[in-house]
Amino acid sequence: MTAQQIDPAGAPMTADHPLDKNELAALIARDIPAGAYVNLGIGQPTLVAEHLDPTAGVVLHTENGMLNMGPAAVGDQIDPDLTNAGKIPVTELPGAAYFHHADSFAMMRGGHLDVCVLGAFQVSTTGDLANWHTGAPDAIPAVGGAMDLAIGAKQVFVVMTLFAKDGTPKLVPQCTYPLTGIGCVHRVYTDHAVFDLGPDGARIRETFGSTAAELVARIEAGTPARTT
Amino acid sequence: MTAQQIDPAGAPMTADHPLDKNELAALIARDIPAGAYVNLGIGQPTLVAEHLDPTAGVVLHTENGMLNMGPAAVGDQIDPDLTNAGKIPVTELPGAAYFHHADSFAMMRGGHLDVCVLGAFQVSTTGDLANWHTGAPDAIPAVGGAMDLAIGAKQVFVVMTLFAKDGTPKLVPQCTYPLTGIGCVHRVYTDHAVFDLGPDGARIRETFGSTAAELVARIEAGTPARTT
Amino acid sequence: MTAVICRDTDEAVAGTEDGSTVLIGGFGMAGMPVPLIDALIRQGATDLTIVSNNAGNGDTGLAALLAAGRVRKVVCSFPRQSDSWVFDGLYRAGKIELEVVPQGTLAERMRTAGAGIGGFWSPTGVGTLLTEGKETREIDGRQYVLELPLRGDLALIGAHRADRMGNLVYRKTARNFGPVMATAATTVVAQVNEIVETGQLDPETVVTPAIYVDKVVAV
Amino acid sequence: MTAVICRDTDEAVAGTEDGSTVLIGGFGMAGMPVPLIDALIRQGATDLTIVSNNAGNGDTGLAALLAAGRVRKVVCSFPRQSDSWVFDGLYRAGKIELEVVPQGTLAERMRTAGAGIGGFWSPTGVGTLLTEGKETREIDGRQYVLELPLRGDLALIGAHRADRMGNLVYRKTARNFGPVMATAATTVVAQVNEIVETGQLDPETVVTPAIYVDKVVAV
Repeated sequence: MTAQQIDPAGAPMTADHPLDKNELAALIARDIPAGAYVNLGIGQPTLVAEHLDPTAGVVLHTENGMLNMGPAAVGDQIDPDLTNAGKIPVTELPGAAYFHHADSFAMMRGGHLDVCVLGAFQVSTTGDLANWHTGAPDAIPAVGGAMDLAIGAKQVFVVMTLFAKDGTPKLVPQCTYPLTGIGCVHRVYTDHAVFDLGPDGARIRETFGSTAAELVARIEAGTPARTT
Repeated sequence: MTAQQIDPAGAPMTADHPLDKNELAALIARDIPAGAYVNLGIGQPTLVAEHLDPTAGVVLHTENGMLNMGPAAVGDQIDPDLTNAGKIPVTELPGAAYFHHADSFAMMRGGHLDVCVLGAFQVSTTGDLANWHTGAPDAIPAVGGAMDLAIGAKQVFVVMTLFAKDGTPKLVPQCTYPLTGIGCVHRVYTDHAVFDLGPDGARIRETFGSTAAELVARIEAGTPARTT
Repeated sequence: MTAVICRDTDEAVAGTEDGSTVLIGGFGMAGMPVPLIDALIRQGATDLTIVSNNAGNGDTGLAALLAAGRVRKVVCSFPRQSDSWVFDGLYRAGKIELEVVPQGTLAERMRTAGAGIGGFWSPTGVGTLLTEGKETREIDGRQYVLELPLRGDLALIGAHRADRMGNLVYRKTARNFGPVMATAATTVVAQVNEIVETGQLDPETVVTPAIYVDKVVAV
Repeated sequence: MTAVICRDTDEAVAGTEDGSTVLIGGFGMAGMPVPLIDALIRQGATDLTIVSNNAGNGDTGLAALLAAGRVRKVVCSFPRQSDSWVFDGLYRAGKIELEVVPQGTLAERMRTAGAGIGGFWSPTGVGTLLTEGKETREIDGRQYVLELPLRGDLALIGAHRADRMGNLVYRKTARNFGPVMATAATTVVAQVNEIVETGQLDPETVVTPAIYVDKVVAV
């Protein structure tokens, strides 16, 4: 990976430590505009909901056919007919609307959601996303709505750790895992830094616990030489 | 037009006079199966509704977005938000449903209507339909839902006079008016006879006031020689 | 972003630019947003392309917009009606362009735009004047023609009731093109008979979710 | 033709032929017509292709149909779940075929079938394994892949309430695939919690008009 692909220019260190999942979720929540229509995918991204300002009027979409989804249902609120995309019982807020799957995905594919937040195995510096399949020969492939979300929302945010457990960076020159979408990710939130992505590569927005130069060096050290 | 194109074989004369519009509408109503979903187009075909057996449960569709349309509205029933495809105020029957235009035409295009009844300028013996445009140079073209209905319903019936005012037949070897759809008409109800159409040409089902042989002769006499 | 509740129809159509493509709901007068069209006339935008099922009735609404000389082109399924004298006159005088689109194709092309689809293969109009020059192909033994998305810069629609977020419900056959046009335009303005508090509409019955609606005005 | 009200689920699925393609509604267990699937197991049809969002949960419903060896192929968006052990075992043993389709493409391919459209150009999955071998084209500067209609011989769906004609309303997110599948199959069977007299459902709120429904059974 070359300096052209990750541009650290001027990125400030805004926290003195790498962020944990909740801190990252709070950071993403802060960046979602008031009144935005947002899909939070499945798993870690759903944490963002807990950090949204309830007065900001952010409206959550769930791809199984609902707008204005409320928090997880507890106790008597649990209704088997009301779940989120992760099949977890949820609640409805005033102003909710239900619709069928073709309408829900027309909404996604048609670019009507302002933001979606997804997890990822890998993201390329030009915004390619790999988050549905490890490529392992014995893995059972399963995509759900990931590909529709990746190419549909106006802004696609990824939240992930910057490094895999073995230390290799997950922000890569080129994804080695099977792709979910090409050039579709606009911003990546990681424990060590936030990156803006585009056709010309990545730009660091802010870092947590390292300087931008230290991070770039660590990413380059962990990235295998390009075979092209 | 040749004998191969209109086959009179065995067609009985079932009335001793040409049928008027109401008699034709009654005939069509008789041929619509109980419980069928039916679109009656605009103009003359809508007369059929008055002859349907109310106990047969035939359900009328109007392309502007309704199933189970009732009779024309009168007096206090008139509601500007409830019209048929001809923009005439109508009523709703129990079991009605409203839907938007894309859904209404998906229903039509998708082959879910059992029968539609349309008027025509010309129909070819192989089922081509011309009913939207006279082709006159100063005519303002206007198609509405005619092309969608023509290709969408399981059975497309046409109701028309067999001869134009100048005596030329409207059942023709090849339409000279601009087409609405190709090979889409299954049956033509006219004042003089009912014809079944198909890729091999027309077959007379029954005649009114003439024998089949007389009719074929009259059609052939009025049809210009083919230019092919 | 959540819909803006406008004070009046003038605020609702403010900022419409010359040369815009405007989707106008309604089938005949049912669902036709006449007050919004009147405001568009006052607003003054010109050189418009209008997409609507018809090309104006009588002398009001869309017909008045045409009569005011603001419309370059009409895309519709059925311009010719007993009371379409304004359009008829302009057309015969060569003062307006006309693109006739089969009614279902008109609706589906707008749905396609709203659904992020690049185009669809339609069986409607194959072999007719209205699809001349369009690409065709056989799929599974049937002939189809390629139809492309139809988008608007602005949609003006008439609905029955809105909540303050912008969720919409319609009334009877006045629903017609509204829900489809709401998905297909950059800015969507809905006139309604009544605005209710958010939470007052049954979520099962919302036809146009607020995500599609930018401005709402009660008339 | 107007829907038949069935005495029980066995009557509702009677006549299902071996080799059928069966669309099964539901997203997880919400809207999943378990009693109809149980009846299909009793009915005995085999060599089935199942189209559903998932590939069975736990040991009941679709999972039980798979376990009974009746399914040749599953077309779905998300087979792998924490409780999809029946499917996982069959798949790893090479005893079942799998076609993974992006969730929105799955829904839209069925809508396309129901809407009489020959195919559509989708931006979803372009450049990924799931569209390998499919025709692509650029339209207006963006890449699309051709997706074809997906039809069923039979659809089994779960709705909330039906009237005696077969009009359906759903409940909350259990609506999911039901309305789309109802348009895309030759025979559509709906299980509902309640059957009401015709005229008891508000015509503005009917989600699946009776024209799409062949058989209804209360469970």
